[in-house]
Amino acid sequence: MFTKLTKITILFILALPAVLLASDGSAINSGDTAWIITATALVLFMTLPGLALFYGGLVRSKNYLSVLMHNVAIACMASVLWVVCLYSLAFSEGSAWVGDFSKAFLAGINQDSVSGSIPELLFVGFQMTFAIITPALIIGAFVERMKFTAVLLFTGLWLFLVYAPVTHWVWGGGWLSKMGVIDFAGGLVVHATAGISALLLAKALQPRNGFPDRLSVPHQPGMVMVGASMLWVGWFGFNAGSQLAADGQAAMSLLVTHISASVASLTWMFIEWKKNGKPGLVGIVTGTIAGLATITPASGSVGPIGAIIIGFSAGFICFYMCGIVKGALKIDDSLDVFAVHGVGGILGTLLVAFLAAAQFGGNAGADFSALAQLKVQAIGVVAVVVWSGIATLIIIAICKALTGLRVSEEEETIGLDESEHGENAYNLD
Amino acid sequence: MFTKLTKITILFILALPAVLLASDGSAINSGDTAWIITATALVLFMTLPGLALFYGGLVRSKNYLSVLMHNVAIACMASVLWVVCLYSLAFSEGSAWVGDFSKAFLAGINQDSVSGSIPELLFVGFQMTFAIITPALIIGAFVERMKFTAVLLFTGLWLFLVYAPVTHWVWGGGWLSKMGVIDFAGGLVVHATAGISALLLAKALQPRNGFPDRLSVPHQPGMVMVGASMLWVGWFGFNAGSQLAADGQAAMSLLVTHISASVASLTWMFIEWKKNGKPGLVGIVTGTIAGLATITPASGSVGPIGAIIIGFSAGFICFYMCGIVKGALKIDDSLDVFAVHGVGGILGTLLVAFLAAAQFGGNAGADFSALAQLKVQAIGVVAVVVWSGIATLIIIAICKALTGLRVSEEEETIGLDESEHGENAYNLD
Amino acid sequence: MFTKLTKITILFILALPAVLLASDGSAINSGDTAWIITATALVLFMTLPGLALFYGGLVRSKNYLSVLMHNVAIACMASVLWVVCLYSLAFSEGSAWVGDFSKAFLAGINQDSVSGSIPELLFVGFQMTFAIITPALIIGAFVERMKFTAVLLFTGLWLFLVYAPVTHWVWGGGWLSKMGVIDFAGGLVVHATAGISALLLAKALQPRNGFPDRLSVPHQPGMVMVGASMLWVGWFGFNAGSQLAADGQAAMSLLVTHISASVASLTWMFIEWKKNGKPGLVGIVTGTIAGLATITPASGSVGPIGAIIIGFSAGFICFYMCGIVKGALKIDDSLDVFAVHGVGGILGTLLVAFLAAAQFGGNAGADFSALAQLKVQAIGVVAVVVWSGIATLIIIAICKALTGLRVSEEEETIGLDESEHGENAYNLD
Amino acid sequence: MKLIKAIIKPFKLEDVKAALEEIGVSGMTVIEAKGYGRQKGHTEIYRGSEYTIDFLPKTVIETVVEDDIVAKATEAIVNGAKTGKIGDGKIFVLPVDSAIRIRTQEKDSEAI
Amino acid sequence: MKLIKAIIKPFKLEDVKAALEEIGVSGMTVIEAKGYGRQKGHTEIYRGSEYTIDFLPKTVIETVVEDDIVAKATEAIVNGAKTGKIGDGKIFVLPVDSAIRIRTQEKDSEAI
Amino acid sequence: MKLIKAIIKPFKLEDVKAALEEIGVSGMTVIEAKGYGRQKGHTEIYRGSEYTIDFLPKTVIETVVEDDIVAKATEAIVNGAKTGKIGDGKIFVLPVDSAIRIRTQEKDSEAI
Ligand SMILES: Nc1ncnc2c1ncn2[C@@H]1O[C@H](COP(=O)(O)OP(=O)(O)O)[C@@H](O)[C@H]1O
Ligand SMILES: Nc1ncnc2c1ncn2[C@@H]1O[C@H](COP(=O)(O)OP(=O)(O)O)[C@@H](O)[C@H]1O
Ligand SMILES: Nc1ncnc2c1ncn2[C@@H]1O[C@H](COP(=O)(O)OP(=O)(O)O)[C@@H](O)[C@H]1O
Repeated sequence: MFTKLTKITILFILALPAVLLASDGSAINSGDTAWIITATALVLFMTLPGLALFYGGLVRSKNYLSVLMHNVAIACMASVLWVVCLYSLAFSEGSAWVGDFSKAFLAGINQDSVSGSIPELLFVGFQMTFAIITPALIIGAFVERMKFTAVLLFTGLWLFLVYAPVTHWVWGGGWLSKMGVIDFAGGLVVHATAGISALLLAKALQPRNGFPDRLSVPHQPGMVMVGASMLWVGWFGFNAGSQLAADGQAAMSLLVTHISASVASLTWMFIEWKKNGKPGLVGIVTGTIAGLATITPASGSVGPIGAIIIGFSAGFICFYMCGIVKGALKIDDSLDVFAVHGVGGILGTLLVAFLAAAQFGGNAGADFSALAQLKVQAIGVVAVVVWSGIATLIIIAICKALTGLRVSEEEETIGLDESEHGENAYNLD
Repeated sequence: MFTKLTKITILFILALPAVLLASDGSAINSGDTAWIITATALVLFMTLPGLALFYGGLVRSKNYLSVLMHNVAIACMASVLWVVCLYSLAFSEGSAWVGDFSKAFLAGINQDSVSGSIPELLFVGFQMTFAIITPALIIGAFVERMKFTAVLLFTGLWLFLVYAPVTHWVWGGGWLSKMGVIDFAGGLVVHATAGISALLLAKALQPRNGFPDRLSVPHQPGMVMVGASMLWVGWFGFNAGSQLAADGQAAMSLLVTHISASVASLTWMFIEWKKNGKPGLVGIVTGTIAGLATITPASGSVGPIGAIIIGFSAGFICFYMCGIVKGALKIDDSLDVFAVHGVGGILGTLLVAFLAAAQFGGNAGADFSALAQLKVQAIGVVAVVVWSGIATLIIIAICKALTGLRVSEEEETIGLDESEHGENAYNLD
Repeated sequence: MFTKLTKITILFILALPAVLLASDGSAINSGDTAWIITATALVLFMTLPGLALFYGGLVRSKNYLSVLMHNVAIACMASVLWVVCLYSLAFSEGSAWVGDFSKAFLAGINQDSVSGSIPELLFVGFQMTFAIITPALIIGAFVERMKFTAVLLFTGLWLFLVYAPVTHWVWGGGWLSKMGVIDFAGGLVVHATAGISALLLAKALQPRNGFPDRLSVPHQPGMVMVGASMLWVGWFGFNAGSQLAADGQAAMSLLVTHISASVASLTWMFIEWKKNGKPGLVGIVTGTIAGLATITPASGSVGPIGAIIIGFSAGFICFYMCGIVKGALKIDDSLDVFAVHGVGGILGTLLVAFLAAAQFGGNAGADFSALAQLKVQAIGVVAVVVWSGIATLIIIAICKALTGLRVSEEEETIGLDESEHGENAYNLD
Repeated sequence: MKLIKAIIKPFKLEDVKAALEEIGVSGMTVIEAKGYGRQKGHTEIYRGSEYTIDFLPKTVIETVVEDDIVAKATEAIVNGAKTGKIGDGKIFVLPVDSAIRIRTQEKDSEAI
Repeated sequence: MKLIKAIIKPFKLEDVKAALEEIGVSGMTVIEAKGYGRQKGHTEIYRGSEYTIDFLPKTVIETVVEDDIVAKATEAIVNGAKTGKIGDGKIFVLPVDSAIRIRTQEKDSEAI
Repeated sequence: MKLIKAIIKPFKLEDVKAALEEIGVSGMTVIEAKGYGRQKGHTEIYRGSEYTIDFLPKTVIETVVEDDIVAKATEAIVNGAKTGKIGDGKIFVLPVDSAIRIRTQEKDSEAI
C-alpha cells in the first residue's frame, strides 16, 4: 500500500509539467495550451496571407498591392492597440457595456496568469488574432478607392468604438453574454460587425468608377482560391480554437466547420452551374467562405446534421445576397463583405437557436428552448447591427473631416498601388 | 500521510481536464488531441492549396484554374460523402471486406466518444483529410482534358468502390490488417490506389493533344515548388499524425519523413544534373514528393538509416519511371501520378519489410522476419493493385456511359478554364 | 479511503499516456510534444516556402526560380548533414568549443530518448529546421550571380565551420552558454552568423551587373509580402517553440514576438512614408522581418514593453542600415541580409541585457545586473562575429579554388533560371 | 487603306474603342507596350534604394481603315484618348498595300 | 520587301509557323495581342455580376519577305490559320523601305 | 517620316535607348515579343520529357523619325544592339504617311 502510494506520488511529480499550477491555484494544461498556440498561428495565417490573397486576387492588378498593404497595416495596428488597451476594454470586468483600463499594457498579466486551462497571455494572443482579422474583413468593401490614411484612421476608431465593446458584450462578460447569447466563435463579434460596417462604408465611399458596368474581372481567380484555402485551414483555429481546449468539443467544432464549408461550396457551385451554365472557381470558394462564416457562431453547439443545414443555407442565401446588394441596393460593397460575412454571421446566429437542439444533433440540454434562444439571438443581432451601424456612421464622419475618404479620380485611374504606395505588382520585364 | 493523499487528490482534480474521462471509461489525452487537430489542419492544407498549386503550376495557364477547381470540388465532395457514409464503410466493424452503415451520418458518435487517446470525432476528421487528398492525387492523370462532370462522377464512385474498402482492409480491421500488413500512413491506402487508378484513367482518356511532342512546359515552375513545400510541411501531419499521439514515435515518423524527402530530392537533382546537364527546380521538388510518398507506409517502422535508403530508392526509381510511363508505355499520365505516387507507395510498402528490422534501425521486435513480412506486404500490394484496377475500369465504363470522359477538341484547345468554368487565370490588364 | 485510492490509481493509469516514462525515468509530456511537433512544421514552413517567396519576389523574374532552387537544395543538404553529424557536433557534449561525433547518425537516440519534456528525436527535428533556415538566410546576399555549385559547397562548409560550433557555444553547453549568454531563439546562432557571413560573401562576390544604378525593381512585391507573412506565422514556432514547452513562457514569447513585428512594421512604414512620400509594401514587410529577427534572442526574457522598444529600434535602425550597406559601404548585399538579420540579431542580443530586467517587464530575477549581462552579451556578439567572419573568409577561399564563386557575365545576363537550371519562371503562353 | 497605329494611355482604351465604334470602325487589334518620351518616368524606392522606371505602360491600338475615313478615325482617337496631359501619345498612319480576311479570303476593303 | 502582319487565333501559331517554314519563310516575330471585331467577346460571371470581355486573345505574326513571295506567304498563313469560324483574323501587307540584320549589317534582301 | 522597327535582344534595350537618345531620338515605344529565326531555340527537360522552345524572347522597338535621320538612327540601334552573336535581330524601316500628337494635335514633324 505504501509503495503504491509512493509510486503514485512519484508519477505525479513526473506528471507535474503537464499540470503546472498557477499562482492562484488553477492549472495550465499543456495539451490545451499546445492547441491554442497553434490556433493562434492559424488565425494569424488567415489574415496574413490568407485574407490578403483572397481579396487581392479579386481586385484589378493595379490595386493588388494596396489590398495586401491594407491587410498588413491593419494587422500591425490592431496588434499594438490590442496590447495597449483594447484587450482591457474587451475583457476586463468594467461594466455591462465595456471593460475598463485595468489591464492596459497587459498590466498584471504574467507568465503564470491563467485563463481557464491555458495561460492568460495565450488567451490575449489568441483573441488578438480575432481583433486583426475582423477589421481586415472590411477591406473588401473599400478596395480600389479608399485613401490609405483613411483606412488607418477608420480601423483605429472602429476597433475602439465597435470591436472592443461588442466583444465585451458577447465574450467579455457583458450584457449579451449574461443574457445567454450563443456566439461561439464570432458570428456577431466578427462577421456581423464587419459586414454591417462594410456595407455602410461602401455606401459612403460611393461605387468605384465603372460600377456596375465597366468593372474588370478578378485579376487572378487562382489567387482567390489559394487565399480561400488558407482561410479554410485557418478557420479550424478560429472555430475549434474557440473551445480553448483540445477536447471532444474542439473536434466537433472542427468537423462541423469543415462540413458547413463543404456543403456551402457545393451549393454555391451547383446554383451557379444551373444559373450561369458553368461552375466557376471564384464561385465555389466564395461558397466556402460563406459556409465558414455562417457556421462560426454555431460551431460550438451543432452536430453534423446542423452543419449540413447551415452549409446549405449559407450557400443559397449568400449567393443571392451578392446579387441583391450590388443589383438592387446598388451598393458597391466590392468584394461582398456584407453579403458573405454579414449575412452569413447573422444567419448562423439565428439558425443556431434551432440547430443547437438535440433533435438536430446539437449539444443543448434537455431544457433548451429554441424559441427562447431565438429571442436572445435576435436581440443580439439587432443590438450588434444597430450599434455597429451607428458607430460606423460616426467614424465615417470623422474620417471625412480629418482625412477624406477617397482618393482622387486620377489616383483611382492610375491604381492605388502606384498612386498610394509607389509600387507595381508585376514586373516581369 | 493523509495530507499527502489529499494533496494528490487535489492535484488530480486539477489535472482532470488533461484526462477527461469518456463515458466508456477511456480517456482523452489533451496533448495527443492537440497534435491530431493540428495534423488534421496540416493534411487539409496539403490538398488546399498544396496539391492544387503543385499540380496547377505544371499545367498550361489555360487549364490552371480547372486544376484548382478539381481540387476544391473533390475536397468538398469527399468531405460530405465521408460523413454521410464513407467513414462508416471504412471504419465500422462490418466484414473483412468492408464496413457497414452503422456509423452513417456519424450515428452514435458524440463529443465524448473516444478513439485511442483522442476524441473519435477527431479521428473522423483526421481520416477525412486522407479521403480528400487521395482522389485529389488522381487529378494529375487527367488534367487538361477531362470533363468536369466526369471528374465528379469518377471521384464519387471511386471513393465508394476503391477508397472505402481498401481503407477498411488495411486500417479498419479488415483482412489485410488482420494479416499484419504494415502501412503506417497510406502507401497502399493512399498512394498505390491513387497511382494505379491514375494510370488506367490516363490510358482510357487518351493523351492530350500534342502528346508527346508538342506539349507546353509547366506554366509556373515556382508554383510547383510552393505546392511541393506545402505538401512537405503538411506531410508531417500525414505521417507523424498517423501515430495518433504526440510521442516519441510521432517524432521518429516526422524525422524519417523529412530525411527521406531530403535524400530523394538530392538524388533526383543529381541524376537530372548528370543526365540533362542542369539541375532543375521541377525536378528536385518532384524528388521531394517521391521521397515523401515512398516513406509513407514505412514511416512508423524505420529509423534514420532506413529513411536514407528509402529516400535514395525513391529518387532513383521514380525518376526513371517517369520516363518509362510516358516514353515506353506512351501513357499520358500527365503529372506522373503513377510514376511518383503509385510506384513510390508500392516501393515503400515492400522496402519496409526489410527496413523495419532492427539491423536497419527499425523498430520491429526481435522475432521479426523480413521474408515473412515481405510476403504479407506483397499480398497487400497485389490485392490493392488488382482491386483498384478492376474497380477503376468499372468506374471508367460507367462514366463513359453517363457523362463521357473527355471534353471536345475545341474545348481542349480553348482550355478548360474558359470552356468548362468560364474564367481566365491571369487578367493583368 | 481505500476506494478513493483505488480510484486515483485507476485514474492514473488512464492518465499514463500523458506521462509516458522514458527509460531513464524522465517523462515525455504530450502537450509539450504536440506543440514542438507543430513548431517544427512551422519553422520548416518558414523556409519552404516562406523565405523562398520572400526572397524570390525581390529578385528579377529571370532569377526567381534560382532563388527557390537555392532554398530547396540548402534545406535538403542541411537536413542530411544534420542527421549525419551536425546534430552531434552541435549538441553532444564534446568540449567547450564543439561537440563530438558520439551522436553521428543519431546513434543511441531512439523513440524513448527524452530531452527535457519532449522526445529527443523531436528536439533533433526542431533544431534541424533551424539548421535549414540559417544558411538559407544567406541566399539573400548572393542572389542573381552565384554559381549553383558554389552555393552547395559554401553551404556545406558553412554548416560545419560556423553553424555547428556556434550552436554548440550558445545552446549546446559550450563556453558562451556557460558564461550565461542570453540567446533564446537565435539572435547570435541564427541571425548574427548569417548576417556577417552574408556581408562578407556579398563583398567577395562583387556587386551584380548594374549595381547600384541600373538594377530592376523587385519582380513581385506581393510575393514578398506572402513570404513575409509565412515567416511571421512560422516565427511563432521559431520563438515560442524555443521554449520547448507549451506553457506560459511560450505564450509570452509568442506575444512579444508578435508585438515586436507589429511595431517594427509600423515604424518602418512611417519612416518610409516621411522620407519617400509613400508607404510601400516591400518596406512594411521588411520592417516585419527586422522586428522578428531582433526580438529573437530576447523573446524568452522580455515583456510587452520590452517588445515595443525592440520593435521600434529594429524598424528604425535596420531601415537606415539598408541604406548604409548599399550606399556607404557599396556592398551589394542584395536582399539586405546583414542590414536586417545581422544588425537585428546583434541589436536584440544587446538590448535584452537591459530589457530582461523587471523594470521593463522582463522576467529576470531580482539579482539581475544589466551591465554584467551586457558584458556577456557583448562578448557573445564579438566572438560570434569574429568567428563567423574568419570562417566565412576561409570558406570563400575554398570555393574560389574549387568551384569559382560567380557565373559568367553572359549567364548573369540571361538569368540564372535558364543558365543554371534550364527553366523559365513564367510561361503564360 | 491605311494602318492607324495609336499609342495611348492604357486607361483610355475603352474610350477610344467607343469613339471608333461610333464612326463605324469596329475592328482593331490592341497591344500592350511601354513608352518613352517627354513624359518622364518615375522612381520607386525599395529599402532605401532608388530605382528609375523609364518606360511607362502604354497601349498600342492598330486599326486598318479605308483611306477616306482616316481623318475621321484619327479625330475619334484623339477625342477618346486626350487628357491634355503630357504622355497622351501619338497617332501614326502607315500605308497598307492589301488586306485579307483569313476566314473568307475576302480582299482589301471587303476584308477590314 | 513587304511586312506581312497576320492577326490570328493564338492556338494556330504552330500551324502558321509550320506553313511558313514550308515555303521557306523562316524568320518571324510574334506578339501577343487582344482583338476586337465581329467575333463577339464573352461574359464572365463572378458572384452574380456579369463582366463583359470585349477583347479576345489574338496573336500577331510579323514577317518581312521579298515582294515575290508575298502571295505565297499570305496563302500559307491563311492555310495555317483558318478554322472557318468567325474571328480567324486578318492579314495586312505593308510596304517596307529597307531592312538591316543587326549582327552583320547586311541590307535588305540579304537581311531577312 | 519613317517608322523604324527594331527587333533586338531584350537585355540590349537600355543600350539601344541610350544610343538613340544620344542622337536626339527620344520618343519610342517598346513591345515584348517572341522571335523565330536562325537562332535556334532550346529544349527544357521536365521529369524526363523534352520540351522544345522554338520562340525566344525578343524586344521590338518602334520609333518614328524624320527621313533625314533614319540612317543615323539605324546605325545607333545597330551599335546599341549588336553582340555579334546570332539572334541579334533586325531593323525594318517602313514609310509613314502622317503623325499626330494626341495632346496638342500637332502634326507630322512637330508630332514626333
Ligand atoms: N517618335 C516616336 N515614335 C514612336 N513612339 C513614340 C514616339 N514619341 C513618343 N512615342 C510614344 O508616345 C508616348 C507619349 O509620348 P510623350 O512624348 O511622353 O508625350 P506626348 O505625346 O504627350 O508629347 C511615349 O510614351 C511613346 O510610347
Ligand atoms: N480593321 C482592323 N484592323 C486591325 N485589326 C483588325 C481589324 N479588323 C479585325 N481585326 C483583328 O482581327 C481579329 C478578327 O476579326 P473578326 O472581325 O472578329 O473576325 P473575322 O476576321 O473572322 O471577320 C480581331 O479580333 C482583330 O484583332
Ligand atoms: N523575316 C523576318 N521578319 C520579321 N522578323 C524577323 C525576320 N527574321 C528574323 N526576325 C526576327 O529577328 C530575330 C533574330 O533573327 P535570327 O535569324 O535568329 O538572327 P540574326 O538576325 O542574327 O540572323 C528573330 O528572333 C525574329 O524575331
